[in-house]
Amino acid sequence: MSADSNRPLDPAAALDRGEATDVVQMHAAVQRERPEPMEGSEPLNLWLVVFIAVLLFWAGSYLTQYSGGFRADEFSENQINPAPPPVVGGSGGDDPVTKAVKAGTPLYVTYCAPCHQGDGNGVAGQFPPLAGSEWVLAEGPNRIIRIVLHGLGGPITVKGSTYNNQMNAFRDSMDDVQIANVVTYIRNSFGNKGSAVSAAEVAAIRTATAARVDPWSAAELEGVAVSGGGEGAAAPAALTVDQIKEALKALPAEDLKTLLQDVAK
Amino acid sequence: MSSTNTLKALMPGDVQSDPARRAMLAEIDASCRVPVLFFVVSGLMWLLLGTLLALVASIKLHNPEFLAAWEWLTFGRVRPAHLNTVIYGFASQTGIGVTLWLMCRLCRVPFPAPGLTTVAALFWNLGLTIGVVGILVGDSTAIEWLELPRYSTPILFFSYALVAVWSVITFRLRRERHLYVSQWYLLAALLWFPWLYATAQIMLLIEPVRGVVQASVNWWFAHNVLGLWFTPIGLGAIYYFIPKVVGRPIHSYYLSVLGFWSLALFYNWNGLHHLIGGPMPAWMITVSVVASVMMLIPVITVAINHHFTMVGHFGKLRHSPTLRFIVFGAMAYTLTSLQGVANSLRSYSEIVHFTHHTVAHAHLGVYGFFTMVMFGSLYYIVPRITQREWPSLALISVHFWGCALGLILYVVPLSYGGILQGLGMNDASIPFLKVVEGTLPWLRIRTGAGLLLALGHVAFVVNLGWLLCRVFGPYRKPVVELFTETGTAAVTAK
Amino acid sequence: MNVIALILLGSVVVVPAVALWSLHWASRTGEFRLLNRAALLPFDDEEPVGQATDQILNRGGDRR
Amino acid sequence: MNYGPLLFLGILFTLASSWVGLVLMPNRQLGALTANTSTNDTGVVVVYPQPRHGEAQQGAEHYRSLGCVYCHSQQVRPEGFGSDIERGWGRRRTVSRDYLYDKPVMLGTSRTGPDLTNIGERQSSHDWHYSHLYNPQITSKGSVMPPYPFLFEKRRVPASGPSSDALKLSGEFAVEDGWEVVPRPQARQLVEYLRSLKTTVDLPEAPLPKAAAVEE
Repeated sequence: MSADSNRPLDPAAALDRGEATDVVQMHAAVQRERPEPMEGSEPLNLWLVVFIAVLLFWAGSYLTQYSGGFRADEFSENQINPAPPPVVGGSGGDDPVTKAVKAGTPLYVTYCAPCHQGDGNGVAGQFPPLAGSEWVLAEGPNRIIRIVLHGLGGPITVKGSTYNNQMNAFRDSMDDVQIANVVTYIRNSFGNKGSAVSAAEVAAIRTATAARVDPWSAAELEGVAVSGGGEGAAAPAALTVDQIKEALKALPAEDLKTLLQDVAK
Repeated sequence: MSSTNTLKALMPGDVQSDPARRAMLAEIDASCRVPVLFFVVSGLMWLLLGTLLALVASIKLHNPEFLAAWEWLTFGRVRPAHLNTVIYGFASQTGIGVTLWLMCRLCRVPFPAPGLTTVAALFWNLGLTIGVVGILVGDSTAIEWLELPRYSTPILFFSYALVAVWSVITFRLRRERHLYVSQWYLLAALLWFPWLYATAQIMLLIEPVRGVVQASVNWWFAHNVLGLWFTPIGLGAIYYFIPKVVGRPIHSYYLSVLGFWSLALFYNWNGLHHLIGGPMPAWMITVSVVASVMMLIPVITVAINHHFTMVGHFGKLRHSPTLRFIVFGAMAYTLTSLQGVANSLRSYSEIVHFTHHTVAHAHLGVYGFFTMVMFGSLYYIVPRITQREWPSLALISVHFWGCALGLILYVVPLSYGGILQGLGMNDASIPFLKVVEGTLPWLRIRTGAGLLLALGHVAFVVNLGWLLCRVFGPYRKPVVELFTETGTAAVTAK
Repeated sequence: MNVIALILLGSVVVVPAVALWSLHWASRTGEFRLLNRAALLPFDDEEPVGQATDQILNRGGDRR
Repeated sequence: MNYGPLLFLGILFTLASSWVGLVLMPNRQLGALTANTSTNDTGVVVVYPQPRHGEAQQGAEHYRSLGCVYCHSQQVRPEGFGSDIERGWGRRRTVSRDYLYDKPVMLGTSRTGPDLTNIGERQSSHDWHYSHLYNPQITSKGSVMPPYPFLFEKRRVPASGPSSDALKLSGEFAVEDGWEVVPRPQARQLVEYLRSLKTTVDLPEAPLPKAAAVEE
């Protein structure tokens, strides 16, 4: 305590408004009390100390076990007991449909569900339903594969309602196996019951329509046979000779060679 | 009575009753009157604005069309504007005000730079106004807890530097050799905050580090604003006001020491538990998980210490507004910390991360703990620095019950709804929109709770405004007769 | 062995050592003496130990 | 604890510890991370990730400014931790390298809306994004996402005929005859950014799951 505080200070100077001159009266305003004396510097409780020791032990063991060796490229805390490598659609019965549906699920969720919704019912007026759709359930998958490969534009009638929107092309996003799986999934989910689609079918259509850039229109697809066609024979009837020629010109030389070999076979 | 005398004997001679002593206390209170009131009043203005923004954001979450046509009122701008007004406008300013007063009282020195600090407060509000407007017009940095645009932060930092420097100088000038627990916490907060803030500014806004290191710095900072800025100020206030109001020293010094150092050691490692499951190397998250669990030590220690100080005095909650708010805050601190420990466990975080549960948890911490403690402190401090009593007891009750019930109604349903939301999200067979739909009732309850909180805030601001009107009016004595009957009467009778 | 692991392991040794030393220092220099003094710091003449303050709510009944 | 300097040193030391541990160490470990170079199945050399340019980068600024990060995360949790992968939010977890060029990194802490890490892969249609931004109820009925009408311009159909990028609105969202709604540049840039969000490249520390050979 410094010396000057022993000198009585002028209370009026202490208060900048200077309204209260009597310090006792001033502080009376803030004095409201009831007696209750106590004091304490209790020692630590033994149980608390034990508890802390247990926590510290846990901390040490957790830190050693789940730190991934303090490596910058180890993102899983479980590297001591690594999870089995994820395999999409691994086992699940011998039935090819079940297998394909399983493998198609994540693909559907990723690529299709944003528009056609998780339950396959689409959005009224915007995105057509897949559940019970005549386009999906056609006897053969020729049209639906084409739609998935190159997308679809312009008006289309599904289950009696007309939709006019633009669907993406997925030829670069998914390979033949994946498209086969996702189409099989669509044809066998939301109450749909259709045949499985093989990667070979997709590959054939992909090759046959390799030159296509624009999305299909419903009218064009009407001209495509719903089923049938095999290796190389899937060329749609709607194509004119000129279109085929142009498509062949657009093909890279190597692809053209393979195509010709395939046709020769 | 004898034990009181024993205690008095332990106090230094100059603490004992003499006019100089009284005059000094009066001088201390008067010295920080202007800066503290300035910080507190402007803080409360920000609180009102923040409450309004919160209500808008809350309504938008269940009525997305609400005020959707204006770009500057879109959810993604109102929400950060709310966060920054309440954190840097209300909580920080009120916290600084309370810190200044506590520092001066405990150091036994009048505040050395009231004028300069008031100027600092002006600048703080200026910087914040620029920053919040910046967020609304689209200059938010989108870094959580640090959204204020770059051009506003130097002003804030300058202002903070002025405040902190003078608070630390006050600490250096102390006329009392002994340090009380609150002083440890307050000094720590004053020193920790600039380090945090400067580091985050430099590494995120001025010269951003690469890739996810930003996330690491971000959460180190954001969690520490809570842990190393608000928590120590709040705990410092609790450590001061519980003993002060019940008239009895804190239960155990050793628990205080243990609580302080374990908090200092563990809290600052907590931040990265916000990134569990995220793209960070496993060790960083594991370290934070461990540190979060270790927070049990300071939390339990402090809870024991406060509880045993209160034991036998809970009846006083009925009569003391300060004690009500402070004890509510202390309990909320324990609860929110335990909830925080649970949230940081990997298995639990898997469910509640990314959900509204986290939002409820944050409000239990910043509101239930810190804000309530600040309210309690203000009920004690304001009459002492203004020499006026609170004009309306009814408004105090409205304030307390509005805030307390509002907070419970906010936290409990939203925590529960958040868990349901998390369970739903983790079940891939439930479409995402169904999960969203499931959160709507809880979000509506939240808006209702927000209205209750707003009611409490308005009651408080009206009461304070009323009190301040009396300050600027002529001095009136009746306050004494109004509220004391044992106190003054007994003292003068002796 | 990684640098971080080394630092962590090192701090496991260094931190408790520093803590022990500072405890020893503290007890030697009397930091733990007169704890009561520190505990009494919030109290002053106006608001002494043993007197509850701030009792303003719900007093109406008592007064009448 | 009456000795100020000791208190001061202790306060600084404790914060310094986590500053070193959670700020400097991560920066040391990850600050020098570089893009990964690999060769894909078809023999093409792939460098990943790549910085964003042009419209996509401008779109990132709108994403930041509009506060999308408060409802949408950009991180995919690992297989077996949450259901991010089952939900199709990504085919692999995200790791540090995926965010190499992001400024700021908008990982997000809330999923009021779905994760957007891989939205460019999941939904590449411009039309879908425009409709969704214009009013989320068009594409996702029941969504709590706010509409962003200010990103679009409602104008008279010009004499030259309707614009190619005018929104295809029908039903309750349709505009009067002779009017059309077209995206403003902000909407265009934002959609370019969203379409650029993809994590479809293998990384050594986070390989894509191998599709099981289903067709025999």
